[in-house]
Amino acid sequence: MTTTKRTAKGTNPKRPTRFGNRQQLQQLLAFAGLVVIFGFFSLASPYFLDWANVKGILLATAVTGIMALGATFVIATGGIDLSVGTGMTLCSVMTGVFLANLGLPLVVGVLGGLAVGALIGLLNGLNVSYLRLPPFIATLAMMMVAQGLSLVISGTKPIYFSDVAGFDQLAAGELIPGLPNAVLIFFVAAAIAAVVLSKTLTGRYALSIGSNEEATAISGVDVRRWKVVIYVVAGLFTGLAGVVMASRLNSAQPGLGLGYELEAIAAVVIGGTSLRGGKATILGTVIGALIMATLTNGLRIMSIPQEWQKVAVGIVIVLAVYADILRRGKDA
Amino acid sequence: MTTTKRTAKGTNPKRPTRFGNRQQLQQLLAFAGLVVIFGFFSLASPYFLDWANVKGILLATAVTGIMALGATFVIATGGIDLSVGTGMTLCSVMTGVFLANLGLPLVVGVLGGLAVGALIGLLNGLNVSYLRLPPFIATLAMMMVAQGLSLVISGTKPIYFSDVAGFDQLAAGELIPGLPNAVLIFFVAAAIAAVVLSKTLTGRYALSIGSNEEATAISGVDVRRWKVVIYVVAGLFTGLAGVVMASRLNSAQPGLGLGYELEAIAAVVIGGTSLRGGKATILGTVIGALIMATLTNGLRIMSIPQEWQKVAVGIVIVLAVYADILRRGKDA
Amino acid sequence: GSGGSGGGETGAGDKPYVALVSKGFQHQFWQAVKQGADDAAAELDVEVTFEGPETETEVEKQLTMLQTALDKNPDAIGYAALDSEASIPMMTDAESRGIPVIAFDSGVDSEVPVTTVSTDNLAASAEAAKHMAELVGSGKIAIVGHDQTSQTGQQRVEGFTQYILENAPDIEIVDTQYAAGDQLKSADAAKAILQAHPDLKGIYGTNEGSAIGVVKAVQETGKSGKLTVIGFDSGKAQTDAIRDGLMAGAITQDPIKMGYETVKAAVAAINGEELEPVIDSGFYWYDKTNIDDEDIAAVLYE
Amino acid sequence: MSESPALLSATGVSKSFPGVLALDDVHLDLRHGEVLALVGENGAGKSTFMNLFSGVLQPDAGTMELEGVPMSPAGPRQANELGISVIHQEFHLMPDLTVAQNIFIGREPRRAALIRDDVLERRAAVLFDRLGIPLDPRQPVSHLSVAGQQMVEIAKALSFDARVLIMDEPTAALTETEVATLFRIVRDFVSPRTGVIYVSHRMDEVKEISDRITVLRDGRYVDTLPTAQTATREVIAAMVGRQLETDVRPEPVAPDAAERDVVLSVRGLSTRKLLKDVSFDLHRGEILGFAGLMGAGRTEVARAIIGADRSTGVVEVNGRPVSVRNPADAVRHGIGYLSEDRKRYGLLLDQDVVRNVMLSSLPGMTRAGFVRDTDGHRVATEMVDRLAIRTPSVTQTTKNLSGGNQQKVVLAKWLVRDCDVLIVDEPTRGIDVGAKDEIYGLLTSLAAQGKSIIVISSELPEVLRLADRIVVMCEGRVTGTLANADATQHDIMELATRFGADHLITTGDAE
Ligand SMILES: Nc1ncnc2c1ncn2[C@@H]1O[C@H](COP(=O)(O)OP(=O)(O)OP(=O)(O)O)[C@@H](O)[C@H]1O
Ligand SMILES: Nc1ncnc2c1ncn2[C@@H]1O[C@H](COP(=O)(O)OP(=O)(O)OP(=O)(O)O)[C@@H](O)[C@H]1O
Ligand SMILES: [Mg+2]
Ligand SMILES: [Mg+2]
Repeated sequence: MTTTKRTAKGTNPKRPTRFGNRQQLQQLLAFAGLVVIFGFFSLASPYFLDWANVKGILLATAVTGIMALGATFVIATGGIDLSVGTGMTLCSVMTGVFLANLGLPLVVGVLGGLAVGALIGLLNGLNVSYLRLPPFIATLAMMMVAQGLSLVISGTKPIYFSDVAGFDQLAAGELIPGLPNAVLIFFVAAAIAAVVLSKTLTGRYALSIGSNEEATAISGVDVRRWKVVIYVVAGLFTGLAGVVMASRLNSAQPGLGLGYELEAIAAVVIGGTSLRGGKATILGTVIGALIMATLTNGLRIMSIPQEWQKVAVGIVIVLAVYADILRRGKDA
Repeated sequence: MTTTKRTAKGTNPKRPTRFGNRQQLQQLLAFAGLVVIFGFFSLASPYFLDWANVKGILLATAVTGIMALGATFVIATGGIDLSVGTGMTLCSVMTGVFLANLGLPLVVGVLGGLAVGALIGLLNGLNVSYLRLPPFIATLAMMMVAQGLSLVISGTKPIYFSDVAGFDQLAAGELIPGLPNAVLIFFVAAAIAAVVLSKTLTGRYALSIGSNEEATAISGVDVRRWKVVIYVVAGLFTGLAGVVMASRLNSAQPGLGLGYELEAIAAVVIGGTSLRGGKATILGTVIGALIMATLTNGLRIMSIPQEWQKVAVGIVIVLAVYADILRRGKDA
Repeated sequence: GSGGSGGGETGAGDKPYVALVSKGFQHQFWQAVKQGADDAAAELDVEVTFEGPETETEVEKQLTMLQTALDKNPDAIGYAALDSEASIPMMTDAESRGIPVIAFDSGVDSEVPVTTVSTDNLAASAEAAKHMAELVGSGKIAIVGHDQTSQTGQQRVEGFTQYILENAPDIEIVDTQYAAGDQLKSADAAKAILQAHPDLKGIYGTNEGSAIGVVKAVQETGKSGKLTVIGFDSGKAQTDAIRDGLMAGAITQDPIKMGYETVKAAVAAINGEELEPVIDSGFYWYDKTNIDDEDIAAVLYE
Repeated sequence: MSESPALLSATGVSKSFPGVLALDDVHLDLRHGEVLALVGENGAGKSTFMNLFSGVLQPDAGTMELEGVPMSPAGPRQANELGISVIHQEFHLMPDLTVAQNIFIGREPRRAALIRDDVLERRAAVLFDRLGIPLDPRQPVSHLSVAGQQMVEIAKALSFDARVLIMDEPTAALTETEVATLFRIVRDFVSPRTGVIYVSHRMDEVKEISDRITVLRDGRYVDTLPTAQTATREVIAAMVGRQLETDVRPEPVAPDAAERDVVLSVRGLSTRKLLKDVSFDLHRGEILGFAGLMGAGRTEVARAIIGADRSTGVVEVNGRPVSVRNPADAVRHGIGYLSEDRKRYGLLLDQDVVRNVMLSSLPGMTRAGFVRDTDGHRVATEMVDRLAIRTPSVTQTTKNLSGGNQQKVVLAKWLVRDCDVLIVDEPTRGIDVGAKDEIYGLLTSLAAQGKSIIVISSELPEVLRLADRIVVMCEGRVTGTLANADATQHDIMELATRFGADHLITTGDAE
């Protein structure tokens, strides 16, 4: 009895609540970087806070943001996904094949695009799990294969959706007046991703594997199988990004995609997710993606010469992430 | 006394040598993937095994290879260096400023280029060590800043070395007849890197930090300071790559560089160095870089259509790395 | 430096503001376009900003730039579309807001642009092919392209190939490789081609980076003089190569004029003047013989 | 033996690793309702054996039976399903997940595919209540001390409806009070349908909890002895193959310790989290013990001194105040720290013995800037001999060593570094009886050579055996400093549980 009481002191019964509150506070504060950036640009340019411009920022965030959602899952396991960029391209090309070339119904084409994404994820997952390839290699290879296949399948020419009625409305339409569907899709996808990450086995095991893969396996979790599942989930987001991209451009651009993977990963990491795995938040990823898009947009709105924009973005990223580290203090 | 004897039982005196031999065998076998690729292309194309072509492959390896050497050190610590590509560009631009614009002596200009590389590494290292930024973020920011600065400093125009006597000979000359200096520099740099990695405090601490940073710190190693040193070493290789690049093009091209970082990191990882840190070999990196260059060259020689080349490279990388994993078996 | 360093006030100020969204930024060609635009801006007293994505595949990035440009509420927009189809909604948006659009470099497949300032890439590359055919006579040649998917990249290969097929039956194009306009990678690609086809008679590089890469490859393989190299665009390395005889000649557009005419047309549109539907910024063949001619020297950039 | 089949048995089992024959034709049977202790020196093969039952490893030869039915679990999950639950020697925890999430990993309660974390936490809370473990289910495991992590492992193993509970050195990180809790748990667990295999190096515990003792030596079966009828001495003799003096009386306290120079003086050391005004002196040639309950703050004192955690207060070395911002500074001032958490703070697990042993002393092993690996090799070989580290070669990856041998490698690293002040935190964690004795001898002789040593230990006999004086802590405060001569286990416990008290007890003449 006495034992229990005494030792309980060491654990400090107040901790749990304090911890809970602190986490909530953190999530609120995570906006801070974004808010500061927003505030700065609002003062610097009269055009910045225009709804049209904010909409532009959100639109620019949408595709990279959706890719980043998927990448968050892979990064949560301690892996990395370099194939999100060109994989997204392959998905838009295949959507083009389904809809524009084969003339399949809209829903089928869209689901087909998602399926191609899942397939890309499946191959990544199998290569990582069963061939034991480092995720960097597996997804680098997939990045190249997807790029090549996009060109092969499209005949190196864009596929246009001009004849596919309503396809462009997928991204450009406004179910909620004033808010383009692409943005709506991004937010809905983020909400789903947040639930999957924190409330389903897929998410839980992704974090667990990232935290300690061996221990997770010893605990009886079929790590290999779950890794495949996690990569497939990531692939689905890649597929969604591909469909949204195709709709936004009303065409599938086979040459696009390279470089998007770095942006997506950067959004994830700026959002506070650790590349070592085990720690990940979807909200962070969304904020990370918004920070990137806002920075680019704001500097452009201010008509900063393009060569200086890069320098500024680099410096602001350092400051934003450092502020975040300071804020999180020792917990990080 | 008895204790010692008892332990000796478990020791099995034959083991150490066998183990030693196996390691040597491994290093020999590490060539296997490369050899197979070489063999294949030799059979596939009569032009492949020409010395001129092999020289071409070596030349194509040199710049990326030198960058990969530096990246190996950072990756050994469990970090990543995204700034090698555009950092290299900034170094060539600065070399151009020193030699072509300011007209400094050749040696000074070259050393200046290296110094700029070291400076880039220093900033990366300080950001990682003292601001505690994740290496991905710190070097991503540096990648952008270096890209921007290259354009700013050069006025977005190439800087030509036509008037700098002898500068192009740095890469194109042949101290050893038949072997371009660029290749010689790469090999010498690799030899130095190998010694630094395995025989100096810098290399040993890099591997220790990558293996277990906390344990290394508690063991009395000033981890922060050494990390800075390691990034500076990596930066020196970036600087060297910049100088060689400038010499090879006889000009500093400010727009170049993006994407080279992925190639360099890929070479390192294909060479068997783990992105988790703690394990790294320079020989592996050299072989990884050679595999990449050989693949590209061979497929071109075979006149495989461009779009299929990507697909083929992706697949071959998976096969090569998987073969390597199989070979290393349980040791990996 | 940049012409539009006036910051956020530009559009609100009294000077008219013209936003140019181009296909590229860091390449010398686009820098020359920018220079022409800046010249015109100084001359006509307008504010000009100039932006473009890093590579000519980045359709989405360019659209975002165009979007931002529109959000700045300019008086006119100059736009070099990477994919005209994809930009239709924004063209419509510009029209509805009464912002005149000037297309440059390549056409925008839309009614919106009031005029198009461009070079006919198909014709220009056919011109390159014509000279190649004259110089080589017969045998094998190859192409090092800079971009497989962009319109410009494709047209510069297409126009060339088309001409050879139709007019030079004795010449065979044995290989076409792409190397992203990166000089080093273009050199490596050209070397591989030379290795695979030792009897190659000529190589055509479709932009500055590709062409210099080809020259580099020829130098490094010691084949200078044995091979006809034809390039595209200018830049010091290329003009040097032509002077030194490493390159037979090249096609140049007139990027400075392109930039200049675009801004000039924009100002005219702002003032409500009528414009020709097409303003040809032209292209020229230049080689050792005419490189120092005044009219050629004027369109070449360093 | 009885006719009815044993609860769990193994016959003719062998297992080898590259270069090591870890188990050679061993057998074992666990009867219903008993606690079977499994003992043996470091590297004898105990953990390997248990890993066969738990499905982590598969035997090269031999058979295993559960209730007379042959079994060969292909993985941990299968073993769990068979009713075998294991507390591993090395923790298998996910630091980023919470305590509750760790315990129920792989068994998450769900509704409509969504995990019910509230249910998860409630279940964990109920489990902790039942077991009397004071942990917060919602705390991330990374925030726990080693002892806390051990408790999570215990709770996790008991959360299964197991018939066989295997415990591989569950008390290595625990203080006596938690050990008492654990034993109560074990006694509650044992019933006519269950049984426990208990692996430990602590003979008194084995004596207290077990019914029979199976002894392994060098991967071979030696004997199974009934606990009640066997003297500890005999067990140890069976383990090490010779007689060993165990109940060594504490070394006579160095009489002049107090008069010697103060090497390390700590004044008013405080941290934000726990420590309050900790002060003490360490004399040349002295061994100073630190005792206290789990979470008393002993480890935190050590970490504060070496600059691993931020703290306020004054640290003087040889009478001069020093600023120690990080462990590197500490080592520069001659202070070394061996952590209680060897996996996290001790070892480069994926590197070999040589590199681990060299790590702290690398700058001293260079010539002209180049590391002399031959030196490292020589030193490592010496250490392997001196500490009887059981390894096929000095180039073996430390991950592949047994737990006790890993601990010896960490110790070797600090012996090579040769610091003037050595702080050892649970230095004999997981080390066998014989080797323990040798390490005691080693520490004592280091002190005799003029080195000063702080021993933090949760085993009171260890502290009493080694220390000249004993600092007792409770809730981050020093509650007393005792001279060994006056100290009894009872005195120490009294001080260690002096909650809320603010006066110091000091005996002896050292302060
Ligand atoms: N994965 C492995 N690879 C190689 N050797 C191993 C491996 N695991 C264990 N060993 C070796 O097998 C032998 C038995 O190890 P084991 O861990 O079973 O010992 P133990 O009796 O549990 O010792 P301790 O009391 O120190 O925990 C040791 O010599 C050890 O080095
Ligand atoms: N890394 C950590 N993060 C957060 N809290 C910690 C950490 N390590 C220890 N603690 C907590 O700090 C308190 C002090 O623990 P400390 O390790 O100093 O005590 P100790 O006397 O060494 O006891 P023991 O090691 O037996 O737990 C404990 O409540 C412990 O749970
Ligand atoms: Mg063990
Ligand atoms: Mg402790």
